Amino acid sequence: MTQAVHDAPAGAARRINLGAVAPFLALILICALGAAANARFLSFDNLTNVLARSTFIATIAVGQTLVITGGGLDLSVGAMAAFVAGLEILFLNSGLIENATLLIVSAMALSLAVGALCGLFNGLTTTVGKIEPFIVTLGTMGIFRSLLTWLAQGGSITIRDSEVRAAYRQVYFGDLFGVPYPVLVIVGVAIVGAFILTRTAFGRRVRAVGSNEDVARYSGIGVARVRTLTYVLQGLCVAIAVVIYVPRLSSASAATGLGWELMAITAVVVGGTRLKGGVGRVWGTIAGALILEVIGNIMLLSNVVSEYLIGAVQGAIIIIAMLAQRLARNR
Amino acid sequence: MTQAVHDAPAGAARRINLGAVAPFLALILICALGAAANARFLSFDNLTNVLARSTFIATIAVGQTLVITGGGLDLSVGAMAAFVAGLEILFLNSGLIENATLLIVSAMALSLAVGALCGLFNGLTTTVGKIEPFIVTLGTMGIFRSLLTWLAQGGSITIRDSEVRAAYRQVYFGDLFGVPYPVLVIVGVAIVGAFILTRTAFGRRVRAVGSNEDVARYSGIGVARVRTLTYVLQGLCVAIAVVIYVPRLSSASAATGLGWELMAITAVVVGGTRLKGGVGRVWGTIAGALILEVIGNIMLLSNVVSEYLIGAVQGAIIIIAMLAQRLARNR
Amino acid sequence: MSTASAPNQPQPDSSRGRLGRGESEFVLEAVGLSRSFGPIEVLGDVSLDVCAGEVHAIIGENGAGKSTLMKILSGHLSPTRGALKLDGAAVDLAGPVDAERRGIVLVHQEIMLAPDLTIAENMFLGREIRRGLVLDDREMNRRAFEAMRVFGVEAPVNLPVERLSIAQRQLAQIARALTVPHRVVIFDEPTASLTPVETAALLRLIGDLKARGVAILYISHRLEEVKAVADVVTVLRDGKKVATRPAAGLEPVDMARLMVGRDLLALYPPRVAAPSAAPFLDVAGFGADGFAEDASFSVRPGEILGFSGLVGAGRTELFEALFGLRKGAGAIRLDGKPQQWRDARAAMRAGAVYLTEDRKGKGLLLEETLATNLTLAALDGFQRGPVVDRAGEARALDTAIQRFDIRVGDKGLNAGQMSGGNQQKLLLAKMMLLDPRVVVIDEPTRGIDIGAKQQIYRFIAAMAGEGRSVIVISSEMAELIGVCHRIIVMRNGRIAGEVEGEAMTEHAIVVLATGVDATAGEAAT
Amino acid sequence: QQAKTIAVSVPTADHGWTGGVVYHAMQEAKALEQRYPGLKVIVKTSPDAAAQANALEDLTTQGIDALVVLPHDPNVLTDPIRKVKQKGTFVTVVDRIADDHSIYDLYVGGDNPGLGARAAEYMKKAMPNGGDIVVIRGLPIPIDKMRVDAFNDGLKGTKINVIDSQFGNWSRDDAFKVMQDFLTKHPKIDAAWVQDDDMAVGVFEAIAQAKRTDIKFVVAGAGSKDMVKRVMDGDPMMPVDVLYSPTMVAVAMDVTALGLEDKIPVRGDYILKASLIDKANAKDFYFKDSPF
Ligand SMILES: Nc1ncnc2c1ncn2[C@@H]1O[C@H](COP(=O)(O)OP(=O)(O)OP(=O)(O)O)[C@@H](O)[C@H]1O
Ligand SMILES: Nc1ncnc2c1ncn2[C@@H]1O[C@H](COP(=O)(O)OP(=O)(O)OP(=O)(O)O)[C@@H](O)[C@H]1O
Ligand SMILES: [Mg+2]
Ligand SMILES: [Mg+2]
Repeated sequence: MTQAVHDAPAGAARRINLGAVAPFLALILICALGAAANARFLSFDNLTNVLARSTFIATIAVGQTLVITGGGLDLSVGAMAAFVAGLEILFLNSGLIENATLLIVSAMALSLAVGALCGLFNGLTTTVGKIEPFIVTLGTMGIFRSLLTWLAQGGSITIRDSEVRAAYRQVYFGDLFGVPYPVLVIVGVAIVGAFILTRTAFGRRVRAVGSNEDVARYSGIGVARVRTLTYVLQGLCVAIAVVIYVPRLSSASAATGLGWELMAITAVVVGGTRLKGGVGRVWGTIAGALILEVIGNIMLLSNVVSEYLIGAVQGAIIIIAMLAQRLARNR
Repeated sequence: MTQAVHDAPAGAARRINLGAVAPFLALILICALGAAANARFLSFDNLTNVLARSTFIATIAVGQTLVITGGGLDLSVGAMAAFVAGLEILFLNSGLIENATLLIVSAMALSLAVGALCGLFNGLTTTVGKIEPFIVTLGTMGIFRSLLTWLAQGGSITIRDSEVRAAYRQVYFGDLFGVPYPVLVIVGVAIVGAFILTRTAFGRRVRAVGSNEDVARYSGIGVARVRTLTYVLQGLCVAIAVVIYVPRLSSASAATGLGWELMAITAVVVGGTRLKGGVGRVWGTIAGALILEVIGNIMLLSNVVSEYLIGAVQGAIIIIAMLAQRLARNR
Repeated sequence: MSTASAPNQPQPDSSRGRLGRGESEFVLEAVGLSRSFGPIEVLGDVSLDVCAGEVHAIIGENGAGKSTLMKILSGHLSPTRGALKLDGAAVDLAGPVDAERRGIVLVHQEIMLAPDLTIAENMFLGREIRRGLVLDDREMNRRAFEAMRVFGVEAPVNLPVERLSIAQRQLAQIARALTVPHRVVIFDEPTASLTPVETAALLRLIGDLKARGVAILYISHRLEEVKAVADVVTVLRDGKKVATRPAAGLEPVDMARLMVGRDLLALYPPRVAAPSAAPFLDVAGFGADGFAEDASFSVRPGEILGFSGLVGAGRTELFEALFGLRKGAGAIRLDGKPQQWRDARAAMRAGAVYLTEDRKGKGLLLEETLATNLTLAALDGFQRGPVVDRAGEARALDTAIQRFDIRVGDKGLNAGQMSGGNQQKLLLAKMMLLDPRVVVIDEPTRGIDIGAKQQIYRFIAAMAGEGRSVIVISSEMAELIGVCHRIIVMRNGRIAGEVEGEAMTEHAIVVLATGVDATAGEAAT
Repeated sequence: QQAKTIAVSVPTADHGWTGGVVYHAMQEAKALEQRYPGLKVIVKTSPDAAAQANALEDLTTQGIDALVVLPHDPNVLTDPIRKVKQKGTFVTVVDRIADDHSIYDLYVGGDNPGLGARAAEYMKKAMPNGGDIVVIRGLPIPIDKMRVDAFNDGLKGTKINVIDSQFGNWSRDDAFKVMQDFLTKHPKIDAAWVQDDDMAVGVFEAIAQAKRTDIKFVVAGAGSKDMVKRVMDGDPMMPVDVLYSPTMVAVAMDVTALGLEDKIPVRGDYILKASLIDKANAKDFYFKDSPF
């Protein structure tokens, strides 16, 4: 029996790892498909484009991973992004600060604060108000989007000062040793997110709360506090996404962030996080977000599919990718 | 001990009933608000309008109640509605049958068959393929909607023959002793749905499967079969909604049924069904669908709120309605 | 369901059973069963048989492989090696449903009921009684009520199971199994969460089954009970069969010796008088909404206070309310200072912990590792900066495994993969990490083997010896009498009385708990 | 004189152009209420065609004298509008109509096919020797189809090839994405037709990022102030824009009010030309304060 004891962890670890790498396997598979469809798919430019683009969903999805792992759900992220972006641009246009760099940095700080507050509102309403997160965040989704529409008076809000605009553009289009900033942001957010979820006491509590609320409660964990915090972190992640998003097109409108919530949740689930809570995989989420973005990219790069049927093919690929993952995991 | 035991069920039963009527209380409250906002709210015309309109979401949401109670989820309903509607209209336009009535009846039958098949596809993919329903139905959502776009070649599909159109119109606009057909459909679907869920062995098994899959399996219940069947019923409900929807506007486009999935799920949850499965309330769902529709109606009838902020007010009302429900239940 | 009202029961062959144990009489036979989980073999080459009208008890330490063996016999698990024979012919059980169709039913050690369904709904799940298309709920409720009445319980058969006490769930589960046409019934620790009254009812029921020629496999850690009910006893140790003996002439001490492989010391530790200090925890006029009222009591440091009562007496609810885990109100003082515990966290901060009786639902995260579970409540103590100190956790786990004698082959297992008794030990270890001054343990030895029980009693005594106040809620009167200084008895949500010292007898407790003095034949209060 | 009510039903401000519509409708509502004391103008927005059908029912319930409606999808809304008209309400349809012209009293329209045709004409002129162009469409609904069909018709017989065409959903972000991928996919693109000025914002960013010089120009449509400004400033990448102004809703409201209050016969079809905005005339189309 002692012999057996020594073998076991290795076996278990191997199994867990397969689960964790499955989304990456799916991603690689899809990339191979992409390379076959169009040689330019693997070009440096294209890959960085896709990576940079996926920043928004990936960043938001990292927050969503925490929320879902804790047994919650946040449908308001897309609308929240639009709202935060609107406020940030209004601040940039306010001209309160002369120096462009300082102005931009303050605007970023403001975004983070607003995002955290929006998340706090979601969190408190679900936990203290004891209402299904689905309903709460559907409600705040309407609220945030409406507020933006109202701020923009139905149109769009655009950074007016061209100097500010040019300076801020660097945040999306600039790079460090050839690595675009957005890519650095994804990696940074993922590292922090994974660290929080797997290495800190808070992350452990998030898992406990999502896995079995009663056990968490009986273990003296402040369930409401932990859950609320996941929403605050989600808000911060949304704000980080916004900080990268605004410089790209320098504007926000009622169409900003439309449908991001579904994309983020999809990325989370494709990445192997359990929708009912208790199991979360931050790196899987990143792979999930990349899968979504890469599929879209391949669809555009290939000439095979009619423009009307792109959605159908995308849907089918996602289902097939999940099927492949499951098979890989079960092997 | 006997004393205690006998007291417990009575008290608990009272609580359960309150839970079941809470959505209706919320609905009444909101209606009172509506009456205050605009005297015409309570006019017969307005009420039948609202009722008739809510048919689509209510009908679909009854199916969704079954799916969610069984531990599933169906995000594809809106897209499925568009797809089924498109096929139905194409059939109506095909001129395969001379007689208008016969044509319409066959078209309805076709819709039901297609709806059931779509549901079957969803069901089998989640159960046999063992993939998260969220992902499967998100995938099929893309597939169904794309197929419609393709059928419509990017435009819309409209009933061409004006005679057929006029004849079919009666299905939405006609009435029986003053009660519009759509209202009869809601009531009929709800009665059947509630009957299935509460009075039949199948309904009981749906609840068991949603409550604890393992227990259900050990009790000899074919979990996959039961779940798949809920999706088929959902497909039928979608088809019934389509059969009522098509005569109203006589056309379908890529925008048909957009967002219905979220509305249906919201109606279900507002109605008191638990999103994680095991507990389902068909009548509550009907109340939920009415609440959503009435809120929209009141927003339109009242002129207090800025156009831009309607979404915010709607969101807030839904959250408040849930809060009120919860308080009523806890009392 | 009462045994008489199962019409389509396979009729036992009356020529079998009583005639002695010849191969032809075996209803169910296991030949050389082995089972491994991954590389670990938890069952090695076990053979076993049971005749019609016979009770075959299986005993063994926690983790010995009893439940695993029973799961194989009932089709829930397939053996890695070995074969099953039913009526002398080899069978391959395709699954639990197949087994049930063949008349083999298992009453699980863990509660296996759908939480949102009522007792009646659970009981007839998959075999609903219908009138035409429509379910006949009245009939099912009636039958469920009758089935529960067999245990002397008037159960609310139309409440979701989620709202019932563990004991009621356990009874419902037994009743459910018996509504299936059966010829082999396997009970896996059916009495672990029952009080003596229901236990007695169950044993009577088993007598009935036996008389009808049903073959019974019975697992229990209560060796007295085994002695009372069993015809044959098989002992497992570390997944191997140690012995199969006729129960006659096999005393509990012998069973214990066979189980642990050595002589056991006295079960209960020597009693040390509690220091006569001022009360440490003082509760006055406390009530749990709807379950308990007006409870007043106090515990001194170093004292062990027992709480006894029947199922549904409201002990669990009283303490859950006290610890802010459900609604309730009243005055709590700790060391003279008034307390307001809004949640378990507040109580823990004040130095008081409550160990739930529902280890699966409220005690452990079944899908997390042992270490994660162990440190969950005391996580603040396992942090280096913001990071969880995994090395510290591993050390704590090693200590706990040693101290509480947790038997696991693989420390990387999830809590749900441990045997029931070892889960209970892990829960104990988890709460003890908090180093509390007041400990409330609800059903501390539920499902624990006799050797481990002895360790836990010693542990409880040691805690008291260190000056902690210990409250033990238990349905086993003997253990309360064995370890407590004082026992409070609850009935119908109220404190019915208190016994101390020489007055602590089972009889006195039963009188207080039921309100009926059986010997006097009249109400005691 | 009895107080009159005009109801205005338009799509929700879900992208720039509809945002402009809502803005101008609300401005005009205020202006009209000032001009005609006793006139009430209610503006209602709807997120999709089905919701708009509901809105029409609800507006009728409120009791109205005239309806100005800019339908999401004319095919879908034909019947609901007819129902309003049958109640004796004066109906003005803006921008989008299906084949049935009996459902309105007054039609004020932009010229959807015209938008595509003008763009095609300009392309033809700017690239007499042909070239490779990409097209970014809106959402798959009928107006998009009308524009694209007209555009393709306009290019027939020329040497201009549409080498790729995708939906950009009238969203800046989606257009950015699509253009990025077009640039990856096609080593040489001579020009782009982007159906809407909003999407052009994303397209320009994508081109700027790729630092590609082969794309000579972009033709967009609608006449948003940002794009008109580019034309006015002589941006070589944006030589022209095709007018398709959201102000048409204000025109429609104005004419409707004229008919209702001043009893001027106004029935008929008013088509606002999809005129080409170039450097010369751009300042006539530049509205600094509009949100669009
Ligand atoms: N799914 C599983 N994966 C790995 N190991 C398991 C699994 N299930 C059980 N085991 C291991 O098998 C061994 C035997 O467990 P079993 O439940 O049969 O014990 P038991 O005799 O019933 O004990 P108890 O008296 O505590 O209920 C234990 O060491 C347990 O950890
Ligand atoms: N969530 C609940 N909702 C309604 N009634 C409940 C609920 N939980 C328990 N009850 C009822 O409360 C009563 C007391 O509960 P319980 O049996 O747990 O008390 P106890 O004295 O701790 O008994 P045990 O010996 O089982 O621990 C029982 O009649 C039970 O049916
Ligand atoms: Mg066991
Ligand atoms: Mg208890």
